[in-house]
Formats: sequence, structure tokens, C-alpha cells
Amino acid sequence: MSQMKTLLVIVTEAVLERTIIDEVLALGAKGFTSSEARGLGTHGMRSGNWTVGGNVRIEIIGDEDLCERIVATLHKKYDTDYGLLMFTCPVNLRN
Amino acid sequence: MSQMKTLLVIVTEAVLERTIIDEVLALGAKGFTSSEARGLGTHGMRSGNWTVGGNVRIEIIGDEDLCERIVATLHKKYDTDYGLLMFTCPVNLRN
Amino acid sequence: MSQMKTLLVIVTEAVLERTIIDEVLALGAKGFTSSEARGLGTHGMRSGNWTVGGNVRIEIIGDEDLCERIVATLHKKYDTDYGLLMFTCPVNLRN
Amino acid sequence: MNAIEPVVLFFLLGVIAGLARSDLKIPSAIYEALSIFLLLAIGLKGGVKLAEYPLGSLVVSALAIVAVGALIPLAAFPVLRFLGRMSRADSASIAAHYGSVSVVTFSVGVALLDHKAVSHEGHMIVFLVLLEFPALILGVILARHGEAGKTQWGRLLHEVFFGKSILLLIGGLLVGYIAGADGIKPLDNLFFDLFKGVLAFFLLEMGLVAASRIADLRRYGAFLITFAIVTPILSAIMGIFLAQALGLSQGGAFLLALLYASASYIAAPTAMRIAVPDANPALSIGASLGITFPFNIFLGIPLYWWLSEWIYR
Amino acid sequence: MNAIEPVVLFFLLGVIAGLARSDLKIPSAIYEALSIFLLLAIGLKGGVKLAEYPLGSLVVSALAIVAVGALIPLAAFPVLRFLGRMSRADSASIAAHYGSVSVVTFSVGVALLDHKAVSHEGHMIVFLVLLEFPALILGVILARHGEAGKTQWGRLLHEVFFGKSILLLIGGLLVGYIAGADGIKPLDNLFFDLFKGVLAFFLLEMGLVAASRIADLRRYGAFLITFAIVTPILSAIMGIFLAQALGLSQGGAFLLALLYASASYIAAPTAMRIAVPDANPALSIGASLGITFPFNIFLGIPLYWWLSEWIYR
Amino acid sequence: MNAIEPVVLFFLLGVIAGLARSDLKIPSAIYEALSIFLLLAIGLKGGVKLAEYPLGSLVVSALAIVAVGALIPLAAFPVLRFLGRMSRADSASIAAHYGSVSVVTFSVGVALLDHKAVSHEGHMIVFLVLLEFPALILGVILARHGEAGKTQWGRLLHEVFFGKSILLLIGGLLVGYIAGADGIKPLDNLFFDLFKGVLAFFLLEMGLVAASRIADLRRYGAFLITFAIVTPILSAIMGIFLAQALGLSQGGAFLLALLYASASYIAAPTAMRIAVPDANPALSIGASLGITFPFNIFLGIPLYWWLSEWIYR
Ligand SMILES: Nc1ncnc2c1ncn2[C@@H]1O[C@H](COP(=O)(O)O)[C@@H](O)[C@H]1O
Ligand SMILES: Nc1ncnc2c1ncn2[C@@H]1O[C@H](COP(=O)(O)O)[C@@H](O)[C@H]1O
Ligand SMILES: Nc1ncnc2c1ncn2[C@@H]1O[C@H](COP(=O)(O)O)[C@@H](O)[C@H]1O
Ligand code: NA
Ligand code: NA
Ligand code: NA
Repeated sequence: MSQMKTLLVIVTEAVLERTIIDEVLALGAKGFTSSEARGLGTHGMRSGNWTVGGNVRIEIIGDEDLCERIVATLHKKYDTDYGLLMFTCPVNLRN
Repeated sequence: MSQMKTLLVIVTEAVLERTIIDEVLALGAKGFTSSEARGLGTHGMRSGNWTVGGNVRIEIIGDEDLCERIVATLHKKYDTDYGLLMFTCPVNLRN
Repeated sequence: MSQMKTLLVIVTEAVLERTIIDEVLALGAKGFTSSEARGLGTHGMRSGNWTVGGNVRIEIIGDEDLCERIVATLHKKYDTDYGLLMFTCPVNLRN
Repeated sequence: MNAIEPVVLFFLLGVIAGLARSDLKIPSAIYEALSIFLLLAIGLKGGVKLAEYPLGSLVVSALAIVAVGALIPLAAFPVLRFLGRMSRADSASIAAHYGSVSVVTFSVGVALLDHKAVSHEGHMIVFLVLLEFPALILGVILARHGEAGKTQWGRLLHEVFFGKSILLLIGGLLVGYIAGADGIKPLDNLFFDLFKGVLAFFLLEMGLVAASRIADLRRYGAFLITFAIVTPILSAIMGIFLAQALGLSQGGAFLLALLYASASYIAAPTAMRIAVPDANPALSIGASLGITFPFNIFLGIPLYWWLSEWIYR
Repeated sequence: MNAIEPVVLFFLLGVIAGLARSDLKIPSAIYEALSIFLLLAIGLKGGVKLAEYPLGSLVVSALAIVAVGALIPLAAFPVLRFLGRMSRADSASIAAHYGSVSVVTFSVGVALLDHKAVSHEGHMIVFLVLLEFPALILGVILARHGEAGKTQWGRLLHEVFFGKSILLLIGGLLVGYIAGADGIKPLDNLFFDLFKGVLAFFLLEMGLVAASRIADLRRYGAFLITFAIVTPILSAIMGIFLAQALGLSQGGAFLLALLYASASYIAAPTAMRIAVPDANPALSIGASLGITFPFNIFLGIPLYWWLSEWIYR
Repeated sequence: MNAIEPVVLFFLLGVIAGLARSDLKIPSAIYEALSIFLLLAIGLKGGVKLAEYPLGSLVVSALAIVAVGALIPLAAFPVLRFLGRMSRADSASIAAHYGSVSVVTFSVGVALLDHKAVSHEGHMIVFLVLLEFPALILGVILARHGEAGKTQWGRLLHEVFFGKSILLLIGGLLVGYIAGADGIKPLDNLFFDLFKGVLAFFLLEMGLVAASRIADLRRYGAFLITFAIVTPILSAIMGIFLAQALGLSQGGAFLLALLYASASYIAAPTAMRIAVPDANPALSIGASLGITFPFNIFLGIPLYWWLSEWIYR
């Protein structure tokens, strides 16, 4: 009832939500949790309306391995041109 | 001004929000933070409208002990029949 | 492509969002991610409508140092009078 | 275009947008507000009309309509369980969805009658509300039959009466009844004049949602698809004959057919989620929203109308 | 039903749903949109009416109304502080809430006058806006009196003038004033015709919120409950006599009574949160929203109307 | 006030609130709902009008208007690239924004014509839709010219046709065309009567957004500011002369001027974000929303109207 897993958090532009989720599932993730967010980063303020677009915050729990693959893929394909932030952290999955 | 605590994150069906929060407070939690979420897991896509229902993401900061009790209770009562994800991670409470 | 950083999560009253973000950026943060939240704590239920006001959940990724400075400043200026929760946790920044 | 209301075109637009994976989406806050609006408006309209009738005269029709309506889940359950080889919980939950009604399908039917300038009994909305109860309660009984009494009846009844959809329908009904046509007049501009426009907007969203369900269809297999088309047709026929026996007008018969034929996707899913949590909601919502709802909107409504003309001529 | 507007039934529905712990909730985005709508619409209506009067003629009434209105927080503060034994900050914050006004209560009053076909002075809305200022400013002065000058007056004034509620009221007022009845005509369909329907929707939400506050009541004790009922009654009486002295019509007197009697729960909470952060917002919002608002809606409005009839006959 | 529509005052109110750092904000769900409403309503209106004309008669005008419209991005690109020394990607993206159109600016123009009781050709809305395509496609070609063919044309075309703004416009157009004025009549209360009120609400939000962009202006430098004012003026003049050559009415000429003069901030940003991701969206949105939009609303509209009067007299 307690397994060490990796939590990967991805913050990116809402316009990419479907694209990123498709990638993540194709790479083998078994699930995700996403929610609306706003933010500021190197790509400027993202305040979330039709005009400027907001961010989406996606959480994926999986093996370290899976998270590595996701990070590598997204980094290569989207990091230069889109607002994208990724961080990982070890967590205990409790069910 | 820095205390080691456990962060427990619960992702579950929005329809259960009030029920789960009542349980959590009854078990002794002093607070919680909740927000809307969407997601995919073993119980299928939860995209968040009246028809399909969304998820809620609940964060509780407390002692390891409390989090264990919450995990055990929710696991027993809701895990088989409802979408439910729980994970914990040690954090530093800063106030 | 993997750097140890500190994740600082601040949960506070939505009415303070702009004020806190101004402080955080003035102290040197390079970005933030924020989203709507509800919650309960020592300052009572914050359910998020015009009347009661909701919470905002702000995430900042930065050096430990920066996070310490933010925690100290916010603690001094806002902790007694406003709902405020801060916790930190080490994460791997992946881009 | 003869028997199809223009609002249905918005449903089609939504389906196309969804299938084409457009980035169009109706924010969920708006969807909820539209739902609240529709339920309140229907309740108000029914309440105002109800105030014009002697309540007592409805009792017999109401009892008959509820009793016959209860046959739908009772007949659907063994079909699902033995013909479809589904689990007890799933069979019961799906049966409850088909015994229950769809407020939006009903609204499209009312819009069609307005369009055709065909009148109908104002109290149909009362039957709409009443039909929710036997369906949901039978669903639980069927699911739990033979088990130790672990059903949380209190919580279920609470859910049925105070769940948002029934609460808004009954609440609107009472407000309309108490305030009467005159008292409601200042609200007409919002609740009645905008009704069809809001319905169009809502159908746009329903189309988007239905499209996302269509992809799941093959997973359910031919049995469930057939079930989701045959059940409404048989239920509708039953409704028209009952309406004739009760002396309703043709408009009323058409609407009763539609009530019987439609399957719930608001009240029933929430109530079943709590009362029969071991049922898989993807099956019941997929069938009712992915197949029965579009079937009723596009083919069922013209068909039931045609049947009612045929039987009533 | 004579002195109660049908829209009040929506408030009752909300209260019942809330107390019954229904899962009904108005999404907060909708609640905000409705608030913006109501404030803008009231401002526009006031602005259009204002354009028909010579502005100068209002100055004397306005000064008198503001001066007398300032007596409410000034009288409430010592009562709270010494009779209620509350902290200086809490006393000041609650006093400011009761000196300020409730736009929704005012709207229900206007709806009642429309319903009764009783006319009133169009510029009451100007007084509504003006009354916010002395209340909030006095609240801060009372809270800070005798302390080192650490009040952020700049930020407070900014908050009062550019806080969303005052900004929308004054903005609507100016737009209505500049554009005049003719210029606003294309907007009538949205802002005026739908006003009452939106108010009904809003009251539904207010009922849900008030119900969630009622549970807190016993925590405040008998003193605060008594305060929250007696203060509006006394303020209303003061309002009617002042209106008579200023030569307002009976409709105007009733509305002035309602302005004095109502307590803020939009502008004041936000302003006080920033200006007097050491006050406990649960107390002031609990009293104004959980007691005074429902009291005014259900009992106060008929009572003040009856008082105005009695004094004006 | 003569040539300015009252709805523009709401834009001004939004700008003031934004510059004053008011806490007023329109929830994003509401903003999206208003956008959907405006696009659908415009499409419906266009479709209904279109059903009254023989479609064939439009082909020549449409071709001419699209061909001349394509000159805008083609001319803007070298100016941005060589005079403004901007990157290829940025130049192409900005050029596409200015070749594309602003539905809200167009709506304010239509509101002005209504206000002045000046008629116009109903099919202008068709041109609005058509003008999106060359602009966006040219944007991509200009950005990619001389590069290996890594453009995802499929995805771009999908984005253009099924992106929410074009989809709603075309969808509304088709529904209006199929249902005709009679079929749409039950929806008039929502989509047509409320149009101006919703536009006012929307402009309030646009003002808030534009204010937040104004702060960025100095970062873009004098070149981009000049570009964002001169481009619409030249485009508008081109539009009026073309309209005269095509035999459009003065109202039509004014609207064509406005279409050419306006820059997109809904369809283009999303499409360019996907097709030319290496362009900096802050530049194109800043120019179109922070400068060109307010310029058109406040100064451009009266100017183009005056030009059309002058050329058509
Ligand atoms: N230092 C940071 N802390 C927290 N969130 C960040 C940080 N930097 C960027 N973000 C988030 O990541 C998104 C994309 O970042 P960027 O690619 O830097 O624009 C931003 O819009 C923020 O929501
Ligand atoms: N691997 C995962 N990573 C992140 N979130 C997940 C994952 N699996 C499930 N979830 C979330 O937990 C909810 C319930 O999960 P389940 O019970 O598996 O359906 C889902 O709707 C998701 O929001
Ligand atoms: N133990 C806790 N766990 C999670 N969130 C909390 C906890 N305590 C407080 N919070 C959040 O922090 C906000 C402010 O807390 P407080 O200052 O204690 O009222 C609350 O409204 C909650 O959203
Ligand atoms: Na049924
Ligand atoms: Na008052
Ligand atoms: Na253009």
C-alpha cells in the first residue's frame, strides 16, 4: 500500500494540452491529472483568456523511467518554442 | 519556522468532495486546500461537466500519523468503487 | 537537464494574489504558476465567491536561498493577519 | 427540416466539432449555469401551468404514468442481465438510466410542438419530475436484491430529492405555482424568451460531449448499441398508447412518448454513482448519451411524432 | 405574497437547498458575472435617470444623506466595543459593514416598488454609491484611532474607488449619464429587461451562501444576532424620517430606509480585509450575510414599507 | 458622441479599470462564453442574410476582396522584416495578424451603422470569414519560405478550419443559412436582441486586457507602434476604393475598410502559435490588441466613416 514512484509536474500552454497528453499516454503513462493555471516565465505572462491563453498544470505519477522518457521527448519537441516547465520529485503512491 | 510534515494529495471524483473532506476533518486534519481537476485513470476519463463529472484535488498537510490514518480509511471505504489516487511526500511547513 | 531546486508552495487569500506576486518577483523569482483554490485553515473556510473570497495557490521554483527570503518576507508581513500557508520541498527541475 | 427543429442543428454542429477534434469547448461553469437555467425554466413553466389546473384531476393520470413508467427498468433489467450477460450492478444502473428521463430531449420535443403550433397539456412537466423516482429507486432495489441490506437509503433519497436536478425542477415548479403567471411575468424575459436560445447553446455542448462518447461505442459491443436504440422505440410506443387511454391530446402523447423514450444523463448518473458505486458509469452514460440521446434527437423525435399522428388520426 | 416579491422565493429556494446540503452550487465564475451585471445595470439605470435632473439640486440631499448615514457606524462602534466587548478592530470592521449598503437588498426593494407600481426618485442610486465612502473611511479611522499612523490610506482609497463594486457602479453611472436613455436603448434588452431574472438567479446563490452562514450563528452569540436585527430597524426608521424632511416621495423614503438598513457584503469585506486585516471577517460577514440580509429580505422589506406608509399617509 | 457608439464607453471603462489596477476581472469562463456567443451570433446573422441572395452573385466580389486582402500581409512582411529588422518568424506572424480580421471591431462597426440607421450588404460576414484564410496561410508560407518543408500543413489547415473561431463563424453561417430567418426566429431573443449588450460586456473585458498590454508598449519601440497605426489606415483606404469599384453601398464600404483595417487577436494567435511557434506572440498580440484595436475603436472607426462619406458623396 506504499510504493515509491516519481511525480512529474508539467506546466505548459493550455493550447498544447491535448497534444502533450497524447504524447504522455503514447509513452506509456497510465493516467494523469490536469488543472487550469496561470503564470509567468521566460515566455512572458500567461493570464488565461482566449487572447493570451492560460497554462495547464499536468501531474503524472509513474516510474522514474517513464518520467525520464516523457521529459526527454517533451524537452526535444516543445521546449524551445513553447512555455514549458517540468519538475520531478519522489513520492509515495498510497493506493 | 520550519517543521517536517507530510503532504498528502488526494485526487478523487468531485461528487465525493464533501464526503471526503468530512472524513478528513473527522480524522483530525486541521485544514485542507482543494481545487478543480480533470484526469484519466483506471476509472476512465473524468473531463468535468455535469454529465461525466470532474475530479477534485485535495491537499492536506499534517503529521505522518494523520496522513496514514486518512490513507487507510479512504482506501478501505472508497478505493474499490470510486476514482481515487493518493500520494504522500515529506515537505517543510514554513509557518 | 536536471537541477536540484526548491519548490515553494504558497496558499493564501485570493485578494492578496497581486500583492504577493509583486513581492515574490521583487525578491528575485524568475517565474511562478498560480491557480484557484478553496480551503480551510486557522482563518476559517475560504470557499471562493465574491462574498467570502477564495484562495490562490502559487508555486515558485527557485534556489533554496530565494525561497528562504520569500518565506521570511511573507511570514513577517502577512502571516498574522491573513490566511497563509507555505511549504517547501526539494524537486528536480527538468528543463 | 419539416419535423426537425433548428436547435437540433446546433447539436449537429457540436458533434461535428467534437469529431473533428476542434478546440471548441464550453467552459464547465457555463455548462452548469445553462443546466441550472434549463431546469429552473422548465420547472417555472410547469408550475405556472399547474396553477391553472385543479391538482386533484392529475392524480389518476400521474399514478398510471408512473406505474407504466416503472415497467421500463423492470423489463430492461432482465434483458441486460441475461441477454446481455452484464453484471447485476451494471444491469440495474443502466435500467435506472432508461427508466429516468432526459430534460433536454423533452425540451427539444416541446420546441418542436411550439414550432408546429401544436398544443399540449401543461402538466407534462409534473410527470417528468415524478418519473425520476421509480426509476432511481428500482435501480437500487434491482442492484441490491438478495444482498444484506447495506443500501444507504437515506443518502439515496436525499440524493434524489436534493440532488441539483430534481431540486431545481421541483423548486422551479413550486415558485411558478406560488407566484403564478402574473408573479413570474417580470422573469419571463430571462426564463421564457431566452429558453430556446439557451437550449441551442446547450445542445452545442451536448454535441461536443456526445462526440467524445461515440469513440467509446465499439467497446460496448453490438448488444448495448441495439439495446440503446430498441428500448426507446418500444418505450415510446407504450407511451403513446397509454396517453391515448388517459385521454391526453396528441401533443401530450408525443411528449409522454419522449419522456419514456429518453434516458437520463444528469440525475441518474449522480444518484447511481452513490447508490450503486460498483456499476461502471462509462457503460450507462455511454449508452444514454452516446447513442440514445442523438438517436432520439435526430430519428426518434420525427418517428414518435409520426407514430402519434398515425395512432391519433 | 402581498409585500413579498416573487424573486424572494428564489432566495428561499437557495436557503432550503443549502440547509438540505444539496449538491447545487452556482459556479463562482457565474456568480461573479451576475455581480458584474447587477452592478453595471444599476449604475446604468441610475445614470440615465440622473441625466434627467439638474445635478445641482441633489447636493443638499446628498450631503444630508451622507452625514446622517455616517451616524450608523459612529453609533454602532461603541455599542459593539463596550456592550459587545469586541476588539477595536472587529468593532470598527462590523460598524463599517453596517454603515455601507447592500446592492442586492436595494434591488429587491426596487423590484418591490415596480411590482406595486410605486415611483421613486431616480437618483437614489447616486446615494447608494455615496454612502459607501463615509462607512469605509470611518471604519478605518475607528480601527486605527490612537495608533501610530500605519494606515495605508492610499491603498484603502484606491481599494474603495477602484474596487470592482464601486468601479462598476460609478462606471455604469457615467456611461448611463453620458449616453443617455437613447444611447443606452440598444442595451436595454440585456441590462434592463433581464434584470429581474438575473436578480432571481443571484438570490438563489445568496440563499445558498446565507444557509452556509446560518450554521455559524450560534458561535457569535446572542449579542451579535440582536445587533444584526436591531441596527437595520433603527437605521431604517432614521432613513424614513430623513427622507420626509428632505421631501422625498414615499418610494424614495422606503429605498433610503433600505439603504440605511442594509449591510454590505461585497465592497466592505474586501476593503476591510485590506485596511483592517486584524479584524475577523467571519464575524462581520456572518452578521451581515447570515442575519441582516435574510432579515431584510423576508421581514425588513415589508416592515420598512409598512413604516413608510404609516409615516407618509 | 456623434460617430462613437455608446458600447465604446465600456471599452474605455475597462481601460481605465485596468490602468488603475482595479481588482475587476471578467472570469475567463465568461469571456469564453461571450466569445462563443458573439461568433455564433455573427455567423447566424450572416447566414440568414446570405439565404436571401443568390450565392453565385457573390463569387466575383469574394475573389476580389480576398485577393486584395492578401496584399496586406504580403506588403506588411517586407516592411516588418527589412524596415523593422524583425526576425522572419515574427515578421510573418505579425503580417498574418494584420491580414486577418477582428470580429469585435467589425461588430462595433455594425453597431455604429445600426445607430446611424445606415444599411449594408448582409454578406459582409461571409467576407469576414473568407479573409481569415489567405492571411493565415500566407503567414505560414512567409515564415517557412526557403526552409525544408517542415510545416505541418495538415495541422495548420485543421487549426484554421476547426479552430473554435472559424468553426463557430462557419457553423453559425450554415445554421442560419439552412434554417433561414423563420427557423431562427425563436433564437432571436438570445442571439440578436442581446447582441449589443453582450458586445458591451465583451468590450469591458477587452479594455481590461488592452490596458494590461499598454504597459508593454515601450518595449516594442516606435517602429511597431507606428506600424500598428499606419497599417490599418492604409488598409482601410484600400478597402473603401475596392468597395466602390465593386459597387458596394457606403455601409458596405465602411465595413470592408474596417475588415481590412482590423487585426486578429483570436484566430490568428492560436493558429500562428501552432504554425510558427518560433515567433514571439507578445509582439503580435501586443501590437494588434494593445495598439491597433483601441486605435480602430476610438479613432479608426470615425476616420473610416468620414473617409467613406467623403469618397461616396
Ligand atoms: N520559476 C518558476 N516557478 C514556477 N513556475 C514557473 C517558473 N518559471 C516558469 N514557470 C511556469 O511555467 C510556464 C512556462 O514557463 P516558460 O517556458 O519559462 O515561459 C510559466 O507560464 C509558468 O506558469
Ligand atoms: N498515473 C497517474 N498520474 C496522475 N494522476 C492519475 C494517475 N492515475 C490516476 N490519476 C488521477 O486519479 C484519478 C482517479 O484515478 P483512478 O481511480 O485510477 O481512475 C484520475 O481521474 C486522475 O485524475
Ligand atoms: N493543514 C492544512 N493542509 C492543507 N492546506 C491548509 C492547511 N491549513 C491551511 N491550509 C490552507 O491554507 C489556507 C490559509 O490557512 P490559514 O492561514 O490557516 O487559514 C487555508 O484556507 C487552506 O487553503
Ligand atoms: Na425514459
Ligand atoms: Na447600511
Ligand atoms: Na485586417
